[in-house]
Parts: sequence; structure tokens; C-alpha cells
Amino acid sequence: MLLAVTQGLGPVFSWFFWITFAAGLGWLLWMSITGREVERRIIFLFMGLTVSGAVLAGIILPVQETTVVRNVFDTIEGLSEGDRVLLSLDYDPSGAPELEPMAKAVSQHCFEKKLKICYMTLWGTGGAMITDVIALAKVDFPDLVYGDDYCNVGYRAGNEAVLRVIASDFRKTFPTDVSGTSLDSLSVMNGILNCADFKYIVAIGSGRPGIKEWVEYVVEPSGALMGSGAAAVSAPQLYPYYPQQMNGMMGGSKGASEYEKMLRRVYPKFKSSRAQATEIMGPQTVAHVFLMLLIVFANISYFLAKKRKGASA
Amino acid sequence: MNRKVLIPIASIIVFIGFVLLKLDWDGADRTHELWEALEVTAGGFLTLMIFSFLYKDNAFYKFAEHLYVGISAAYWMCVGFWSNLAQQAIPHLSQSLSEALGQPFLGYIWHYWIPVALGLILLTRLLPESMKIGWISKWTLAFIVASTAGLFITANLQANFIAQIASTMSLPLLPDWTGFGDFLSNFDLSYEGQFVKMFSNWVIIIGVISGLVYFFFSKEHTGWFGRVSRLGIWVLMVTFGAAFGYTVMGRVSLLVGRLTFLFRDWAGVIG
Amino acid sequence: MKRTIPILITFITGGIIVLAEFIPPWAILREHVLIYFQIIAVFAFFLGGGSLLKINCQKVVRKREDWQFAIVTLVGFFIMLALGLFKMGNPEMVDLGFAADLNASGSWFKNVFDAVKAPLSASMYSLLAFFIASASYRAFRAKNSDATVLLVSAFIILLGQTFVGVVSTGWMPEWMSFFKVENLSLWLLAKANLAGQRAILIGIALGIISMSLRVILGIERTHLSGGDE
Amino acid sequence: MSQPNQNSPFCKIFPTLLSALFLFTILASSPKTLFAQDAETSVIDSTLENLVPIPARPANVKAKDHVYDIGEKVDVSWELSPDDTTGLRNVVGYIISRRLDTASDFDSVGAVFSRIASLTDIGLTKGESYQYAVTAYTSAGAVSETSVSNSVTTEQEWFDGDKFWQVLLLVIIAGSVAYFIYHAKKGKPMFLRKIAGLQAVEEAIGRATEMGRPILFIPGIHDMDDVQTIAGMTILAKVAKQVAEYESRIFVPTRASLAMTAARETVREAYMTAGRIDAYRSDDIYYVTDEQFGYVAAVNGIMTRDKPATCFYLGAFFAESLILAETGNSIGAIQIAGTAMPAQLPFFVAACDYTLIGEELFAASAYLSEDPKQMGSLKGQDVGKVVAMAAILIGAVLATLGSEEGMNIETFNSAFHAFWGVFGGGE
Repeated sequence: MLLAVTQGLGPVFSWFFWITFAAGLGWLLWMSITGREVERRIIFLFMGLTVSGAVLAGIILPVQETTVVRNVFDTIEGLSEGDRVLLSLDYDPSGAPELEPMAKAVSQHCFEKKLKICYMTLWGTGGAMITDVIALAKVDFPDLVYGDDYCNVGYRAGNEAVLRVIASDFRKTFPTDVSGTSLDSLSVMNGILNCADFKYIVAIGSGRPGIKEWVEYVVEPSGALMGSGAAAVSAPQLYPYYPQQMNGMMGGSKGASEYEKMLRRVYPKFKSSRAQATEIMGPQTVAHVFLMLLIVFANISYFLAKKRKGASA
Repeated sequence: MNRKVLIPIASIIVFIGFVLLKLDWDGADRTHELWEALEVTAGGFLTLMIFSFLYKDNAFYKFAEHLYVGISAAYWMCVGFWSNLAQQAIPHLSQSLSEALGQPFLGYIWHYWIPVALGLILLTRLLPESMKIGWISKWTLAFIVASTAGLFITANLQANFIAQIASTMSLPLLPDWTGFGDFLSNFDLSYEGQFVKMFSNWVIIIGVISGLVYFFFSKEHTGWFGRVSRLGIWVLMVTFGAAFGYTVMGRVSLLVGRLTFLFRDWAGVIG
Repeated sequence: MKRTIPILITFITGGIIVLAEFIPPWAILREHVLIYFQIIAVFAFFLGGGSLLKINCQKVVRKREDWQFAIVTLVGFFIMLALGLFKMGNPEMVDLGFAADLNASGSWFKNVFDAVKAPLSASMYSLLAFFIASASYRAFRAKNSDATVLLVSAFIILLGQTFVGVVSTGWMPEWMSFFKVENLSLWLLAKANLAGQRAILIGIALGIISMSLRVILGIERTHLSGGDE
Repeated sequence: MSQPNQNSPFCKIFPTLLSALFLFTILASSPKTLFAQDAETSVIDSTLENLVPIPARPANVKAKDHVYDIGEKVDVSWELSPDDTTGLRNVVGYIISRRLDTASDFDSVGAVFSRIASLTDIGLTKGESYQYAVTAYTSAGAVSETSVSNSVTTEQEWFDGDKFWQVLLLVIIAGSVAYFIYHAKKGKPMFLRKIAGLQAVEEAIGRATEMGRPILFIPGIHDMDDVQTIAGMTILAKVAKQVAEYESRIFVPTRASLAMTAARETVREAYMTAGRIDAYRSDDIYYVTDEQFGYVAAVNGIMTRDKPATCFYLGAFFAESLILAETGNSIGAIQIAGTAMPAQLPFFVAACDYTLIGEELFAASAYLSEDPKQMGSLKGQDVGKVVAMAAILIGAVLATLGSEEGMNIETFNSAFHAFWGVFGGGE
């Protein structure tokens, strides 16, 4: 009942909302021109309203594909059936809105290509993330068999120490999978002795240990081929490693939505699956515009204040 | 009754009310349904409690903060125990214990007692300071610090020093050069064009070098050296600007994720 | 004795790790050291949990300010600890006993994680979106040349990610496509940003190498200080 | 070694081989495959010959001890069979087997696809002699004759020659650091440029004392297993000493338990040096939680409730940088930050009063230690920078003249590749 009322009021409400919002922006500009301080809580309120409005309106915007993301896609596309891929999910629920779509899309892609995935994590919270991603991937592939199509070796504490050991000997650190089954009895891990034995490594992470550490402690010593999915914040600092030390990178939800787009272009069956990252892009763009306005307002206010000061002096 | 009692009780009643609203007894698996309802309601409440900090510090935020601290510390202990101790150390130390924990015994290795001993030494920190035994934990500290310092040296040398130099030095100053005349007659400013490629290589090489000059410590930044260092600061500022702009994107998407949860899963206003 | 042993441990451990990179037969030594490290890392979590317990118990016993909230911490701590250590309500326990995946879907540990810890950490992280707005408004002002450079570069990147920017330069012909906002922002990120990041990276690498060297050689030993004599 | 283990070549290779064979049989026999053309010809050819064609064998099999290992690897190479992926006798792969010189039978150790002419066998015993045999096989399952290699004895090397240049560069950097430390120890004067944030430290502590408010110090969110945290601790030692002298109060919440341990010792030592050990409170330095945002939530609480006048953020930071800096700003604290996390620097630069950028953090810890040896090491670092800059310049000039992308002048080409190779540049 309540839902029906809100939906019925939807259009009216949304017009009312945006008009009020525009008026609010006008007020903000007026405050800036007259050189008055705006309290930060008001800025918070505006930010919340902008994003809420955009989420409720459900804006979806097109994304453009870029090479750096396409490289990851093409590498997986080029692998053949039965090849093994290592997927490391080094994030926690806080980074999940950005990174889970990547993990999901890469898993879907690999399972569609009949590749075998070994999941691992360097973050204590990553174990729960692996459970979630496998559950998401199983929606489209309900017949996956544990041990034959994928496996989960779980978490080890020790950050760089873990990476440096698995670069040369995977089983020293992970003798068994997450529930104590020896890796020898899992066909996914058959013949995998170190990281370089995986045809491709995809590290999806948002901090330390994360992609930077994968490059430093696995790619450099073992020469493994790696692609990555990075939180938007760490993407700029990872550019020095591209393309020599990692052949592709998905940066933030933009990268994830590009990957989702490519996946749906090549495999239309995924069109019915929820494109989580693409949903984020619309509200995000709206928020960008708002932030640019804020910066412009702030500078107008600053210059006018300086001019006033200059005139009075 | 004072406020200190009233507010918590009222909150609990409201919480239960919201759980009941969310409950959907149609399903066959009732425990599962209850967990679902609890999960979504708790998620919504806790999200709002954290957001209330934006207005000002308050009791709800304090509650969420303290709950978070307690739960997460225990979380890390459990995860660490089951992953590294139960799966890595114990299967090499004790057959009976590893079988009790459901792990296959992987063969006895005596020197795995060393890290266990070092770990226990670390826990002497928890004893009262008056026992004067805490100093022994420095052995473990020394071990931890030294092994990462060792790893850091070679990893940084390979990945962040040598490899970065190699990637920079392989950029030609005149890429795809076919002669000056050709360069002028086919001059264009397209993104894939030769001029942009050349310009980019120059920017990278000069940028890296001037940035390094800025980090020079043992020379006064004056004269030409100071001017190059000034350029270095600008390069760093462009970098910071780019990083800032790109980061905004990530930050907003986290908020979008949270609000989507609130509107979709909790309040159910969008489909 | 109290001072020399830690320094000796530092020197030997660090030395093994560095040299093993160049001496193939030592690789096995390095691997052992690193596995020790992984095992010790867990005891650090225990130390953390223990300290937390100690501090909060003291708070409650001595009735310090906000001691009621310390009880919240303790209750959360013990509930989570019990759920995790005994793998309570874990559906995989039926078949696997204690070998079951701690995070198996449906286990109470994972349920509490999803219900409490996940929303808390995600909400805490998303506060950043608000703070970035206030920081943009307050701090991004063209006060001097440095700040202006930073501002302009950030602005172009932002512009490149929105339709406003793409539309405003869409009229440009192909031969000057470099100046299209989306290309310009891509260029800033992939080239100019790269130069700065690389300079920072090389500098940091040198800083870390020299700092680590000082640690291993025992010149830098603040972390081992403390007069217990 | 009596028990079969997972490293046994048989265990790892047999299933691979089987699945490879299976895969290729399917691919080659179905009409619409990648090999459609070959399949067609094979139909015509087989009517002509009506035989199972045996492919020619791979020639010239060579076994060589793998260099720079502990005597557990052998490199096997051969010449491709003339029938490799051509025509009817379509070779789709090679089977490699080995035996101890003393043994009579060959055991399969691996298989590779067509067009591959080498394999590194691993898991061998040092000092033993081995022989290898290589056989080609076709999609129809026909197997060629076997070619046998020379006998090879595995050897262990004590130095990894592939890393010669790396060692040399490490020696140059480490050597110059060590040299200048030695130089400084002898008391030679040394010029070091100013670092803006550092001069503000004392002033900031003084301000907190005047206001009668505490100081908050965060040594990053990493444990002691990060050099940045150690740099933070060194600065903490200096700050704590001043705090003790000024009779102010310092809070150090940490995210990691080891960092707490180290911070307690550091601060206690500082109070002792200042002669005010009675004022030291170990409860002010405490562990919060390993959870990143749980920690941030708690620190936010501390800031809004205790209202420190000065906040130091020195160490490794991630997303919390801006949360901390903005909250600190809202309570009007002076903020001094420093980190080697490039992603977080913009936020500190924007929101804090002073920021130590990247390498400056390490430099600062050396400055503040007031130890000439530490300062000497800074000059050593500068030598590393000179090496980097020179290498980039020389390399860029050579690349311009010699590389395929540049002017591609023959004489400079080899020079460029040689120089690039020193820095690990590959093809």
C-alpha cells in the first residue's frame, strides 16, 4: 500500500524535489557571491540529496570502453577451456560497491569460457567476500562443481610474506583449501605449483596488501601474467605498472561498468543479469557535476573576497 | 525513568517493529527468513547511526562505533586462528590436535615451534607491567620488522626502482620519426597523432626527472636547480589533481552503494 | 643482552631475506622465515584482542567516562568470538566437522558479519563522499600557483567523466582531438599523472631501501627502544 | 622421498596430457572448428593414402642444466617435427619423458602443444644425471619415433647470475648509503635542505600546550611490518620528548597491536629521556581494532570528544586520510601529515596545514633523530636519484636513436638493448 502511494506520487515528488534542489543551488551561489561562510553540514546535506535524488531517479548513462580495461577482457577471452585463473579478492565490504561487480563479471566471464578459477584472499575480511561472489556467479551457472570448476583456498595472514611464498611455492602457504581438503584432490589445482602456473592472475583489491604488492612480490619474481581491478582511489598510482608489469586494469566502478558492457556485448545471455557497476555510474556522474559546481562556487567566492579586500585596502 | 534507560529501550522496540515489518512468513525456511529480516533491518539502522555523525557526535554513533570495534577485533582473531594456526601451523605440529580441528596432518616439522614460541612471547605484553617480562616481546618485534625490511629492499629495488627506470628510458624522444619534413607536412594534434605521442614522452621523461630533483635533499634548491625543482612541484601537483579527480569517482560510488541498499533493500522504494 | 639479541635477530633475519634473492640455495631458508612470519601474524591479532579486552574491562571496572559503551564492545567481542571459534550454526559442519569454511553462507558467523560488520564498514567508508564534498568546497581554491595547477588538473579529470565535458568539446575536428575533454583527461591520467607517480615511486623506493638498510644494520632502532633495565 | 607427493611429475602431467589429447581430438574431428581447413584436407588425403600417417620425429633433442638454480631443473629443447601443424600429419603436441642415466625406462614428465620446442623439467635431484626423450603426436593419435637427448647432470649454483645487474645497482645504492653514514659518523658537516612540515612540529606542540589540549599522533594504519610505520615511530619519539618537556599530553591510538607495543616503548623512552617518566601514561597509547574503518570510527570519536589541538598523521594511510583530516579540521586542530601513499597525498595536501610528500617522510625521520648517521643516509639516497636520472637520460637518447619505435639506427639498436637489459627491460 505504502509502496503504491510513493510510486503514484513519484513523478510529482521528483519534479518538486529537483526544483527545490535547483533553488538550493541558487542559494549556495548567492552565499558564495556575497562571501558568506557555508557550514559544512549544509554541504553534507546537499551531497546526500544529490546522490539520493539520482539513485531514486535511476539514471543510467552509457559508458565508453577503454583499452586498459579491454586488455583484461581480451586476455580472458583468449584463454582456452580448462585453463586455470587465480582470482584474488583483497577487499572488504567497504570497497565492495566498486569491486564486487568486477569480481562478479570476471567470474561470470571465466565460467562462461569454461576456465577454472582458484579464489584466494589476502584480507581477513576477504573470505566472506569470496562466499558472496561465488553465490553471485552461481546464479547464472548453477551446475558448477566445487573442486572441478572452482576452488577456494581462503585467507592467510602475513601480507607480503604470503605473496612472496606463493610466487615460488603455492602449497607451502596453502597446503589445503579453505575446508581442509588437500589441493591434490582438487582438479582445479592439478599441476599448479606456483603463481606462474596460472594462465592469468586477476587481483581485485583496494589497499594493502593489494595490486601493488601483487606486482612487487609475485609478478616481478615469478614473471606471472597479471591483470587487476583497482578501487578508483588507487588506480592513478598503479599507472606506472601498466602495461609492463600488469597488462590491464579496471579502475573503479567505471572500469567495472566497462567490463560489464563488454561481457554483455560478447555474451548477450548476461543481459538479464544485474549490472551493478553500471547502475552506479549515473548517480556518480550527477555527483561529479555537483562537485564541479561546488569548486566553481568556492573559487568565485574566493576571488570576490580577494577583490573586495584589494579594494578596501 | 531517565533518558539513559528510556532511549535504549525505545530504540530496541522500534528495531523489533522494523524487523517484524520486514518479516515475510511465506517462505518455507523460517530461520532463513528471520536472519534475512534481521540482516536488512540491522544494516539499515547501523547505516543511519553512522551517518548521524555527519550532524554531530551522538549516542547512536557511539553505540555503532563501539559495537564495530568489538565485533571486528573478534572477527580478526577467529579468521586468524582458523586460517593460519589451524591450517598452517598445527598440521605440522600435532597430529591429534589437527585431527580434532578437522585438518589433515601434514607431517611433523620441529622448527615450526619457533614461530609459535615467538608468538607466545609476544603475548607476554598482556601480562601486568609490574611483572617486567614484556621486554622479551622485542624479539618477536625484531623478527617481524626485519623480515619485512628485507622483503621491502629487494621488492622495491626490482618493481619500483629498476623496472620504473626501464619503463621510462625506453621512451624515444622522437617516436616513429620519418624526418622533419614529413613531421611538419603531416602535423596534427589528434590523440593518436605523432606529435601527441612525442609530447607525451617528453612530458613523462622531464616529469620524472624534475620530480626526482624536487626530492633531492643534499643540495640547496636555488638557481637552475631550484627552477627544475619548481617544475617538479608542478608535476606533483598535476599528479595530485588527477588523483583527486579520479578518486572522487570511487568515493561517490560507495555512497551510491549504501543509498541503493537503503532505498532498495531496506525501504523498498525502488525496484 | 636485552639490547643485543633483538639487534642480532634483526640482522640475521633481514640478511637471509635479502641475500636469498640472489643465492638460489637460500630460497628455502627465506620461505621458512616467511612462513614463520605468517604464523606470528596471527598472534598479533590475539595480542590485539587481548589488549582490547584489557582496556575495556578496566574501563568498565573503574567506571570511566562512557563505560556503558565499553560493555557494548565487550558483548560484541564475545558473541563474535564464540560464533567464530566454535563455528556455530555452520551448515557445512554436518559433513566436515571443524574443517567447515568459517565464512560458509548461512553460518551464524557470516550472518552476523553481513548484518553488523558489513553495513558498518560500508557506511563508515561512504562518509568519505560527504567529506570529499566539504573538502572540495573548502580547500580547492586557487590560492597560489601550486593550488591552481592542482585545481585545473582535478577539474579536467572531473569534466572528462561527465557528459557536460564531452558535449562541450564534441565539435572539435579529428585533427585536434587531443583537446577533447575526454581525451585530455585520459592523457592527464595516463601520461602526466604517470610521470609524477613514477617520480614519487622512485623516491619512495630509495627511501624505503635506505630505511630498511638502516633497520637491518641496527642504525635505526627506535622501535626496539625502551628502558627495561 | 619415498612417499608419492603432489610434486610427482606423473600426477601433474598425466591428467593434463589426457585432457589435451581429448580436447584436440574433439576440435579436429568436428567440422566447424578452428581447424576446419585442415580437417577438409585430411579427408581428401586419407582417401589417397588410407593409412594412419606417422609424423616425422622431432630432431636434435638437447638437455641442459638450468642455470642459477639449486640443481632441480633441466632445460630440454628440440627442433620441431617437420610435420608440426602442417598437412595431414598434423602434429598437435610433444610428449617429454626422462630417465635417470642408470634406469632403463623413460617416464613421461610433461607434454606441450605444437609449435613449442622447449620445456623446463623441475623437481630433480642435485648431482644426478638424466636423459630425455621427446615424441611428437598427431590429432589422430599417431605417435612419432622417439628422439633421445644427451645425458645431463644437474648442478647447484651459489649465485643467481640473472640478477647480476640488480645486485650491482643494490650495491651502488646501499654502498653509497653506507659510505655517507660512515662519512657523517666522522663528523663531517653536511648540507640538508629544509623540509617545511618539520619546522612546524615544535610550534604545533607549543600551541597545544598553550591551549591546554592534548595532541593526537597516528603512526599510520599499518603494523610494524611497514617501513612507513617505523618512520612514524621515529618521529613519534621526537614529538613525545617535546610533549614530555612541555608537560602536555599525547594520545596514540593504533590499528595494530605490534604498533601499540612499539609506540608504548618509544613514548616511554622519550619521557624517560626528558626526565618525566612519572608523567608517562601507558593507557594513552592503545590498540583499537585491526579493522580499518572500525579504527577510523573510533579515532573520529576521540577527535570530537577530546578535541586535540594538534594532530599528526605520519605513516601509511589509505581511505581514512580524508575522514581524519576533515574531522580534524572541523575541530580546528593544526594538522601535520606525511605518507608515502601516493593515492592519499592529494587529500593531505588539500586538508592539512603541512604535508610531507613521499620520500620526505623517511627523510623527516632521519632529520628528527638528530643522528648524523641517519642524515648521512639521506645523501646516499640522492646518489640513487642521480643514477636514476642519468639512466633515464642515457636510455632515452639511445632509445631515440636505436629503438624500433625511434629512428632505428642499426649501430645504436644493440647499444640501446644492452643498456635497457641492464635495467631488466625485455622484449
